[in-house]
Amino acid sequence: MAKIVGGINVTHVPYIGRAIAGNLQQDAYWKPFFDGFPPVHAWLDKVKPDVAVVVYNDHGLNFFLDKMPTFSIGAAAEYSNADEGWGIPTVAPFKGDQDLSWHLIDSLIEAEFDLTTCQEMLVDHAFTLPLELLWPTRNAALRTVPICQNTVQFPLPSAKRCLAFGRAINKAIESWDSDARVVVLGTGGLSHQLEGTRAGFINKKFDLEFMDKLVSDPDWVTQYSNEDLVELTGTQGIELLNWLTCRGALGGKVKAVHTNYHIPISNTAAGLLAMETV
Amino acid sequence: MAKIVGGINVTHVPYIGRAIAGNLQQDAYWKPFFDGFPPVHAWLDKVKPDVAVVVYNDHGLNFFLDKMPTFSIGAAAEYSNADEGWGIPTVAPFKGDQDLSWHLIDSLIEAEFDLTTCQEMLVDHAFTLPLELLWPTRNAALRTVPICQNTVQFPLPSAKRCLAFGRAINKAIESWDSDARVVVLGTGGLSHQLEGTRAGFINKKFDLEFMDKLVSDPDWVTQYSNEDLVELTGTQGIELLNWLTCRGALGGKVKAVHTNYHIPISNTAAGLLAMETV
Amino acid sequence: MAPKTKRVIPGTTLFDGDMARKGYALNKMCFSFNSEENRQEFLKDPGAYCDKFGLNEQQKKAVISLQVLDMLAAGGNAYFIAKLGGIYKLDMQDVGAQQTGVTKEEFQAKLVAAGRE
Amino acid sequence: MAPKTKRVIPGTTLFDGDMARKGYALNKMCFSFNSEENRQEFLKDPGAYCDKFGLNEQQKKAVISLQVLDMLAAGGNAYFIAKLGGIYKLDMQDVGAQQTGVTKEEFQAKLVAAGRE
Ligand SMILES: [Fe+3]
Ligand SMILES: [Fe+3]
Repeated sequence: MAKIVGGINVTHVPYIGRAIAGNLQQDAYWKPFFDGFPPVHAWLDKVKPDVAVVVYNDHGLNFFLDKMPTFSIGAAAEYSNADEGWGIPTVAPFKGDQDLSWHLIDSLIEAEFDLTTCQEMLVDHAFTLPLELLWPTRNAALRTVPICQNTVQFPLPSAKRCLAFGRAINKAIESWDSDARVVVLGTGGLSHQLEGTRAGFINKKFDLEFMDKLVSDPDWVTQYSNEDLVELTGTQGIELLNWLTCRGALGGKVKAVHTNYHIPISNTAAGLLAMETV
Repeated sequence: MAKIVGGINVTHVPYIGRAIAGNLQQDAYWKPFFDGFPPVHAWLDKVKPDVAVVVYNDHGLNFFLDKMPTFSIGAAAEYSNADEGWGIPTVAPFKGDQDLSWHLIDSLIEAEFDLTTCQEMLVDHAFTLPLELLWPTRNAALRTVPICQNTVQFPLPSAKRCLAFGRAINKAIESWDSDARVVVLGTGGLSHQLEGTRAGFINKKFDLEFMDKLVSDPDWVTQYSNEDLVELTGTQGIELLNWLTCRGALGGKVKAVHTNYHIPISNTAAGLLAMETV
Repeated sequence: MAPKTKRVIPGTTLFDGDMARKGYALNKMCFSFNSEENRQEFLKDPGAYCDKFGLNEQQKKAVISLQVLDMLAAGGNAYFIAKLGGIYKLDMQDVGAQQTGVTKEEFQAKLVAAGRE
Repeated sequence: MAPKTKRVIPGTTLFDGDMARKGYALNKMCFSFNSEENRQEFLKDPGAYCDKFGLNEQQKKAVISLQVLDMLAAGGNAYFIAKLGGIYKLDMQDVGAQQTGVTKEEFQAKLVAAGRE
């Protein structure tokens, strides 16, 4: 059976795309952010995942409001990035893992998650940038499965539903008849708000507690409604739901391998949390 | 609060479109089928619904396999029909009910159904023909909400999941702050199989028992897996899942108002079952 | 990876992930037949139209010879294949007869008989 | 129908069904800005491009005057509006400064301060 080696939660601000393209990693603005990654690179070198399951949210590239799924999953041989309209560079396609995609689809629909299945799927910065950050030299052998959650249009799935979804993903991966080593990513957050007169809102205190609790007691998050989470973390801070699903996918106990937290990248509190399954 | 007056389950074979367009209702081939409807028309005249919630499956008009939802719901002001490629006439658009659509979306996502929401949606023969059959003179005041279930690509939602989905629709409609009278439709079936060397398969015995049990004990259906149901009713007979969701949406007890069952229309056992809430 | 055990239903192949994956290009081509313009383009040169959608040889051969069982074996889905059938004005009883190796009249008689049981 | 009671979050409007319904045409136009060709067509005649997507007067005025708070009030979604911002090379700190009525430097300073708390 497949082995889940651990999970990594990481911010996905589009602006990072320009820093990577421009090689700005050691500039004063970017250094505190990019310096968070080498310990995670070292851990990935050690645990050597073959597949990355990436839990993220689309920002209007693959999905429009004419067909807006709560939970969707890719089942393609390859995933292309494309022009998102805000001027960040388009990166090369990523390899899929159709065996795992269909195993997840079969398992998750049986577990009563009402997926939208995507045999073609464009992946936006929320999928590509975390992979670029975690494998700065492209790992051409790495296979991927995109899992997309609606954090754009209310009503969103609740924290409770996302954690249960993550736990069902855990069961599914663990029942996959394969010798693959799987890492799960959750992307976005932490606190930020792009729109309205509260634009620029950040909540360091909550973010730090959230990162802590995510490791030790993820059910803690489910005390909050999505309205609570927006109030606490901003309209885009709610992307922490992707972190929660990723955490659920790691199963019962994990230990933190490395964390980093830096304010600001663009308008965002940039978090990084790598966890190993125990 | 809104009132659910009852529900109607009815076949949706594309071929019916040609019979309606050609005024063939009294031809020998069509008469046993069309003669099933006048008692249901009389019942509709009595219960006077303002809104029809239509549970059906798309056959490759609005959805392709690039974005294939398990459960989707329309939230548009109007729903257009379009060319489906098999030469049946295209009919005029149907009016939406956006208040009910969004109330359903809010309620159903809270109840942990992972909907795909559609602010634009083409509706195919499985939506249009039942409405044409039930209101042969177009009721221009009738508002509609399309709810679409995947019966095309396995894995499909289980009978158990569909019945629970229907029951959640029931709760949602009953909590809708409106004086509207709502009828629920479930379309498709009954037994038929279009493809493979078993094409033409029909199971009258099962269909008749199914229609009976649907009224008195819908949970009876949940003893069957979807594979069982395909074996019993054919690859397209599985559209009976739409009937089951419709039945769930009617709540606890119903009484049959009228039934009709005729073999064959095209390759299909054509069923009709009108139920009143009690 | 060990093959999953699948439910066997006589004369029937479920359109599941394995089939959906195999048939994607074929079904995508058939989905394009919702448009009259595309249907006309197909009719002008079926082979070129198949190539445009990246069909493999098995799929292309099945399409050009209009063999429904072969299209199904190549991953075709019944609903999408029906759109191709529509181009040639084949109805569901033509398609049923072809797949079961009987005449249309025989196929229809079998359906009528099912109603008498 | 009685209005639902909604959670009030200061300085924040949730993009919910009511907003999604109100803003559909505006967001659909902004979704089209994923294509460079469409961005160029918009720039040639923004008013005509708005009309093509059926924007109402409130939406059109907000787009042409590039007032983000007005676009939000007209049902715009932040992610889709950002694609319009991209056409004018506005980054998220320009947009944040505009909405909060401060200079970009002041907006940035506020963000940096949030990291020191
Ligand atoms: Fe984001
Ligand atoms: Fe059908």
